Amino acid sequence: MVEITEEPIDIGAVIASVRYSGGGAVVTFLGTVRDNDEAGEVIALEYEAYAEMAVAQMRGIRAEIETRWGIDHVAIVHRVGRREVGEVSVVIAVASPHRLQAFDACRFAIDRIKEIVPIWKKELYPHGSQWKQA
Amino acid sequence: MVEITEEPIDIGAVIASVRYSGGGAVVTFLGTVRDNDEAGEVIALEYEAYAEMAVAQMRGIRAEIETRWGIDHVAIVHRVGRREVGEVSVVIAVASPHRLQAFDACRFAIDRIKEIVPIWKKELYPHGSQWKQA
Amino acid sequence: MHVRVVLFAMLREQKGVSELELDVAPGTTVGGLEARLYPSRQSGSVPGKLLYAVNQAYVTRDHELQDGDEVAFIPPVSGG
Amino acid sequence: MHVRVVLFAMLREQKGVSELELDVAPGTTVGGLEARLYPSRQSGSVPGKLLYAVNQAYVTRDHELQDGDEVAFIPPVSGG
Repeated sequence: MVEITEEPIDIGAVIASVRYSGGGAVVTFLGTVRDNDEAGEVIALEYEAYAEMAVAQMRGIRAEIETRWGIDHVAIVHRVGRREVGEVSVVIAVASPHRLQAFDACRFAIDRIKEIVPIWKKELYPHGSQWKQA
Repeated sequence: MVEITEEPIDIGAVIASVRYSGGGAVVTFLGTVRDNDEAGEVIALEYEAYAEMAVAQMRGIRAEIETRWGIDHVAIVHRVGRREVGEVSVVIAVASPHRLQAFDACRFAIDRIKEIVPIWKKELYPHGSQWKQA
Repeated sequence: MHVRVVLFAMLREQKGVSELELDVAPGTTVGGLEARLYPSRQSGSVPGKLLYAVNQAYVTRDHELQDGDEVAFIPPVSGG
Repeated sequence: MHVRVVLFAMLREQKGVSELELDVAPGTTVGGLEARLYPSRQSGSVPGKLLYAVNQAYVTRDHELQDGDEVAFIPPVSGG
């Protein structure tokens, strides 16, 4: 499962999509909207994606994980649009036989998303807003 | 949330229990019953716990995480009894402002569970069974 | 020849549109197109460091455009 | 004085019960109680390395028992 969506992410469905009988370890990362950042209080985020390319890049991350760890049970779903504090913006799930690889691959996935996937967020403050640059 | 239970674990409820508005990163570990181990094909596991002490030890792990990372949004639920291949035996959820700490704390939690929490599993094979030692 | 430029985030807001249709000379590179669209970068309006994509894959600045290409200038990404 | 021993996993199966009630002399240590219950360890029946818990907290082998204690011999754990 690799998706960019405007709809709420069904966390259970993302996790279910990677589970298999040989995958004893399932590591999941949820990114949620925090109420603060370096710039201070945050009231919401606006996510914008170059959707087709973002999906292609996320598929590329899955391929990198398969090459590095031999893990082919990886799901990545990123939600876009205006997201309020506490809402889930991204869900990554990785299943593998052993937990260390699952942790490493899941951490790699979120790191890479922040490096190469064309998604941008604008932080909305009580007064003003700003596109986050890295 | 820290529990030993015979009932199916509600993964969504465990995750929900750690989420808060400052916790932008939520890392979850699910342990599920694999269909194989060093000894070969596994058809099911039987988990047994020293329940009161196991809960006390899991609370201790939460305290260790608070000391090491300052993270106080940690849930650990372990299921016991006979578990078939693919069933979830343990769910750990950790929420923190930043993802690296959430990954490290979650990994620490499952490592420590395997070291100090009095829970045992018997592997059931097509022919025979064996208590797993370590 | 003809290319389509797709704009996102601050670049979209700055131009006030999410797509531009442009005629370019054969042999035009991505970097050449950038220089045409952003002749002088005003402080804050365009990030210092852009990446480039053609037909939804990253390319380098010297990549030559083809007729019908979809070109994107990618500001620093911030998903997650 | 009186202690209760709780048994788990292979130790429970080996004794065929999950609890034992025992009278012990004052000053008896956890290690002393272990020696009484497991005078000779048969290969495979008892793991080589046990940990000890009294009233649901780990203790060392030389820990002295008190009347009413709940004692557990903890085989290598394997949760997760």
